[in-house]
Amino acid sequence: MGVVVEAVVKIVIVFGIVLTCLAYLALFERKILGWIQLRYGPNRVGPWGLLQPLADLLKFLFKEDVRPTTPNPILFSVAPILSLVPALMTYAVIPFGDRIELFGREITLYITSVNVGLLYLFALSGLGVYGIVLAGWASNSKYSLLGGLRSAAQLISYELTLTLSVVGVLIQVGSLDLVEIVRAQSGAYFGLIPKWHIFWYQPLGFLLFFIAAVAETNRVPFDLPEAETELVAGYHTEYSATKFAMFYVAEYANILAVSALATTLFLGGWNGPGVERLPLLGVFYFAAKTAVFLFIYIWLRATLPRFRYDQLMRFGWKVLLPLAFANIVFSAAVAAIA
Amino acid sequence: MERALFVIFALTAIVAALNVLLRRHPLHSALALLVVLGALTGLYVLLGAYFLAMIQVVIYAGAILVLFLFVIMLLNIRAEEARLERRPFFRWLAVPFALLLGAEIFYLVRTFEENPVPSGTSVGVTEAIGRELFTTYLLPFEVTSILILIAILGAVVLARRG
Amino acid sequence: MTTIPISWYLAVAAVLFTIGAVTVFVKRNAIVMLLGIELMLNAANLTAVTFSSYFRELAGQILVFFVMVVAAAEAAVGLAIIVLLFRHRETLNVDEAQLLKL
Amino acid sequence: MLKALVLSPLIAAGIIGIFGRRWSERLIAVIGCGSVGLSMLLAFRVFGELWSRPPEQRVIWEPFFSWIASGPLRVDWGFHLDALSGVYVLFVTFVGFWIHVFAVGYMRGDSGYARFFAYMNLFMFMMLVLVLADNFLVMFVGWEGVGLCSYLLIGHYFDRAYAASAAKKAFIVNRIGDFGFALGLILIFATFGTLRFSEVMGAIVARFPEPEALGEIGLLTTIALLLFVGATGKSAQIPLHVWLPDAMAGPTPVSALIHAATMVTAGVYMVARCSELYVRSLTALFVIAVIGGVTALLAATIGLAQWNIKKVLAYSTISQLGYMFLACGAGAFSAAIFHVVTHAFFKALLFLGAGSVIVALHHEEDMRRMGGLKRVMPLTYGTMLCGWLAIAGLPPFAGFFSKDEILWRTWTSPVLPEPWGRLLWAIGWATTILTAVYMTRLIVLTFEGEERFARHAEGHALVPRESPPVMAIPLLVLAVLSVGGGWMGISEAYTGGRIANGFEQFVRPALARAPVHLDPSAIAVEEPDHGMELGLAAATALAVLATLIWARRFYQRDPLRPAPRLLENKYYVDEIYEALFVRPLVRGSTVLLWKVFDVALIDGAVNGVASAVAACAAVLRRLQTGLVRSYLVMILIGALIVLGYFVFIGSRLPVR
Repeated sequence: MGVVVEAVVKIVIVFGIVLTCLAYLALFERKILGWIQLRYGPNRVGPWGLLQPLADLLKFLFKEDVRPTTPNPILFSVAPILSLVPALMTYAVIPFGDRIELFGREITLYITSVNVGLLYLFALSGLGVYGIVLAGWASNSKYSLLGGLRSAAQLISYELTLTLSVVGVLIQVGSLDLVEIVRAQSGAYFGLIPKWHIFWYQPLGFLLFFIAAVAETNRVPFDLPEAETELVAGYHTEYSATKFAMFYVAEYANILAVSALATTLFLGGWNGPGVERLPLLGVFYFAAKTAVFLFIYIWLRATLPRFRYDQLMRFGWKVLLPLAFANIVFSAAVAAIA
Repeated sequence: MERALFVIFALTAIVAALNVLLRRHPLHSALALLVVLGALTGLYVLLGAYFLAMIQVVIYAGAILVLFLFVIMLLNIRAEEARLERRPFFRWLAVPFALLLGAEIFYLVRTFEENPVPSGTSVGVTEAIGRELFTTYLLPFEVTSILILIAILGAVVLARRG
Repeated sequence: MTTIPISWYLAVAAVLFTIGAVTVFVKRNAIVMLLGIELMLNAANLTAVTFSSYFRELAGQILVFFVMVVAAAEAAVGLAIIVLLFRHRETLNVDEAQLLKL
Repeated sequence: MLKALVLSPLIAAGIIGIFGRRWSERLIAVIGCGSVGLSMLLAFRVFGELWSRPPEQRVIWEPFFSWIASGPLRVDWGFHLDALSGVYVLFVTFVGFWIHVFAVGYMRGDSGYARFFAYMNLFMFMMLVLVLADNFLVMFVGWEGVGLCSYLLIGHYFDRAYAASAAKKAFIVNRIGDFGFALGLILIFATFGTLRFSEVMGAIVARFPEPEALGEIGLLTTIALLLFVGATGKSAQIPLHVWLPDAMAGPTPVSALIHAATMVTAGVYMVARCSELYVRSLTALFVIAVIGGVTALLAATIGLAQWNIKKVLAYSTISQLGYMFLACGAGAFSAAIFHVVTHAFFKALLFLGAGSVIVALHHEEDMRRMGGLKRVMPLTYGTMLCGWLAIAGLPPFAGFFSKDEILWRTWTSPVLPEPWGRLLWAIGWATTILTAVYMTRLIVLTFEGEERFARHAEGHALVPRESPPVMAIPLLVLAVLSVGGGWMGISEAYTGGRIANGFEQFVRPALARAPVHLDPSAIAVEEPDHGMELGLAAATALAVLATLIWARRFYQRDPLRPAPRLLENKYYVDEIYEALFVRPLVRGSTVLLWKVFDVALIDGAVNGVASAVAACAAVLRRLQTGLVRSYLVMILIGALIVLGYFVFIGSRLPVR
C-alpha cells in the first residue's frame, strides 16, 4: 500500500507544482515581453503583478461560455480536454531529480521510470494533435477548420524531426528510459566539460530537437495554426472561458514539458556540481536549465517574425528532416567507432 | 485487478468498434476507431508488449488516423444517408457471418479456457524486438522500408496528378 | 492477481474482426471502408500479440510491427486514391465508382 | 602498400568521373596524373623492398578481402608481388605516368577531358589489378577491365562512326579471346579445385613432373592452349590481331598506353605467369612460337604498306608482340619480359612522338600529308630518332639487346623441335630487317623531304610548331630510356660470362625454366656458346645498319612509293572475316533467329497466349461488376475456403 500512497502523493505534488508553474509561466512571458518591448508588463494585481495569474484564473472561470452553433457540441467540449490531458500526462516520466532519503525511505524524484519512457512521450505528442484538429472541426468555422488542418500538417511534419533528432541520443545511451538517459550524462570529461549530450556528439541533435519542439508547440516563429493576421486565432477562435483556458494551459504545459525534455535529453537533466552529495540540489539544477529554455521561447516570440506556410513545410521536410537523418548516421558512426 | 482492467479495455474496444460500424458520419467512425486503438493499447500492455503498445499509439493513432481525420476534414464529407443497404443479398450474408463468429468464440473458449496468458512476462522489450528485427528479420525489414518508399511515391504521384 | 485466459483475448479479437469485416461490407463510404480494414488489421494484431505472449515468442510482435508498417503504407496510398476519387466524382460512394466495369 | 598502389588510380577515377565535369582541366590533370604518380612512387618503393631481399624471398603478398565463397569455390582478393609482377608494375606505372603527363597537353581543349582522364585512371587500376592479382579470377577481372577501358577509350570520339565501330570491334574480338580464357579458367578450377596462382602452379609441379610431348593434347595442353586463345585476343596475335590497328581511332595517348605499352602485353604476362604450365606442354609452346613468329613477320610486312602513321606503329606493335610470344614459345620467358619492358619504352616514345606530330598538324594522321617536319619540330624529331634506332635494333639502343636475346634463345631453344628453332630464328631475323625498313619509311615520310601538308588549308593557317614542355618532357624521358633501357639486361656473352644478365637473374625465380631434364644431354645449354651468340648478334646489327642506310636512301628518293596492294589491304583479313563470319552470322540471325525463331516462334507464342487470355477474359469479365463490394465478397469466399482448409483438413493449432 505504501507504494500506492507514495505514488499518489508524488503525483499530487508534481501536478501542484507544475500547474503553479504554468500559471506563472504566463506571467513570466508577459513580463519579459514587456521588458523586451520597454513596457512594464502586468503590475497592478499584487506586488510586481504577482497575483495576476490568480486574477486571470478567476476571469476564465466566471466568463460566459459562448458556444457556436455546431453539429457536434460534445466534440466541441471534448477537444480542449483532449488537448490538455496528453500535455499533462507528459510529466509522469520526466525525472526532476535523483532519489532522496525521506522519512526513512528512499524516494525517487520522478513519478515513474518506464523502460519505454521516450516512446511514451512520443505517443503523447502524437495524441496532442487530436485536440487541435477536433477543435478546429467542431467549431464549425472556416478559420478554425483551416487552423486545425494547418496544425495537423505541421505537427505531423515536425514530429518526424522531433523523434529522429532524439535517436542520436538513444544510440549513445542505449536506453529509452529517461532516468537512464540522465544517468548516462553524469560526470565530466577532464573534470571540466560535463558529459551532457549537447557537448558530446549531439549538438546538431539538440538544435534539431529544439527547433522541432518550438514547431510542435505552435510557438513563434512556427505559430501558423493561430496566425491572427490570417486566421483570427486559428483553432481556438470560437472558444471562450474555461475551454479556452484549457487550450491556454495545454500550450504552456507543452512548452514546459518540451523544455524539461530538452533538459533531460541534452543538458544532463538534474546533473550538476554537488548533486552526488545533495540530491535535492538536482531539482534546482533541473529547474534552472528548464528556465533557460523557457526564456529562449519567450525571447524568440519577441524577436522573430512568422514563417509563411510553404516556407514552414519546406523547412521541415527539406532542411530539418535530412539533417536529422544525417545526425543519425553520424551518431551511428560514432557509436560504431567508439 | 488485471481481469477488471481487461474487461474495461475489452468492452471499450468492442463498444467503440460498434460505433465505427454504426455511426453515420465518417469523422465519428474515425474517432471511434481511435478509442479502439487506445483500448487495444491497454490490452497490449496487459499482454506485456510495451513496445508495441507505444508503437501502436505513435503509428496508428499519431500518424495513420490523423491522416484519416485530415482527409475527412479536407474533403468536408457529410454524414451519409440513413439507409444502410438496398440489396437483400448482404442481409442474407449476415446469418452465416454471425454463425461463424459464434462458432469461433465457442471453439476458442472450449480449447483455450485452461490456458491463461502467463502474467508479468515481458517478451516485448524494445531491445529484444530491435535485435530480432535487425538480425533474423533484417530482410523483411529492408523490404518493408522499400514498400514504404513506394507508398510515399505513390501517394505523392496520385495526389499531385489531380 | 488472477490471470486472464488466452481465449478472452482471442474472443475480443474475433469480435473486433467481425465488426471490421461488417463495416467493410456494409458501408459505402470509401473512407469508412478503409477504417473497417484498419479495424480488421488491429484484430489480427491482437491475436498475434496474444499468441506472442502466450508462447513467449517474439515472432508475433514482429509480425504486428510489419502489419503496422503495411497499414501505414496502405492508408497513405488508399487515402490518396480517395482524395483523387473525390476530386473527380464528388462522391466517396464506392458503388458510384464503377467506370471500369463493362 | 600494394593496396594503396592499386587503389590510388581507382579513387582518382571515381573522383574525376563524378565531379570532373565541372572542374577545370588543370585540376583534373593534377588529380589524374597525381594518382598515377603516387602509384609510381609506391611501385618504386615496393620494388626497392623487393630488390633488397635475397632472390628466393622476393615475394610480397597482401590479402585484401574475401570475394567469393561458394561451395568449393573460394576466391579472395589479394595482391601478389614477385619479380615478374614487380617488373610489370614498375614499367606500367612509370610509362603510364609519363603518358598521362603527355595526355595533359595532348587532350587540351577536348570536350571529354574529364571522361578521358577518368577512364585512363580506371585503366591504370585495372592493369594493376591484372598484374598484381594472386589468382586467376581476379586477374580475369583486370583482364576484362582493361578490355572495357580499351573499349571506352577507343570510343572516346564516340560521335564519329569509325571510332565507335572500332571500339566495338576491339571489344568483340577481345571477347572471343576472353571466352577461351574463361574456359581455361573453368578447366583449371575443375582440375585443381583452386584458382590461386601459387596453388595451381604448385599442383602442376607436383602432379605433372613430365611435360606432355609434342602432338599430345593432354589436360595441360588443353588448358594452356585455351589460355593462349585469351592471350592472342588481348595481345593481338594472328588470327585475332584485327582489332589493334582499328583501335588507333582512340586518342594517341590511349594508343601509347593501352595498345603499345601495357594492355597488349597482358597476354605475354599471363603466359609468363603460367610458365610452369606452359613448359609442361611442348605442343602449346610450339603453337605459341609459331603463331608469334608468323605474326611478327606478317605484321611487319603489312606495316610496310600503311599510310596512317599510327597504323604503321600499330602493326609494328603486333609484330613486336609476335617477338615476345616467339620468345615465350622458345621457353625464354625472361627474354620475353625483357622485350616487353624495352618495347614499352620505345613504343610509348614512338606513339607519343607521333601524337606530338599529329597535334602539330591539327590531327592529321596521314603520312602522305606530312614531311619536312624535322625543321619545325627538332625535339620531337630527335626523340623519334632514338625510338627509331631502338626499335630497329641498332646497338647500343634498347631494342637491340632484347631482340637479340630473343633471337639467340630461339636459335638455341631446348623445347622447339629441330629444325624449327633455326627456322623461327630466320623468320625473326627477317622481321628485324623489315622492321628497320618500315620504321625508316615512317621517319622519312614524316620528318624528312619537302612539306606535303597544306599550310593554308580551308582558310585557316596551319603552322606546325614544337609541342609544349608538358608533352616534350615525357618524350625526353622515354627517349633516354629507349637509348639506355636495354643495358639492364645485357647478355652475359658480351662480358664473356663474367657479368651475368642482371635482368634475367632478377626475373628468373618467378619463372619456370625450360624443362632441362627432358634431355639430360642438354646440360650443354648451361654452357652457352658465347662466340656463336656474339657472332650472330654482330651479323644482325650490321645487317640492320645496312638496311637503315639503304632504306633511308630508298624512301628519300620517292617517299610516296606505293606498296603492294596485298599488303596495303592487310592480306584482306578483314574482308575474309567479313565473308566467313560476319555475313553468315548476320544472315543466319536474320533468317533463322529473327524470321523463324523470333517472329514465328516467340511472337507466335506470345500472341497466342495473349489471344487465349483475351478469349478467357471475354468470359471472365462478366465477373467484373465494377462494384467494390462484390469483389469483397469474392475475397471473403476465398478466405473462407482457405480457412476451411486449415480447420477441417490442415493441421490444428498446437496447444501447450
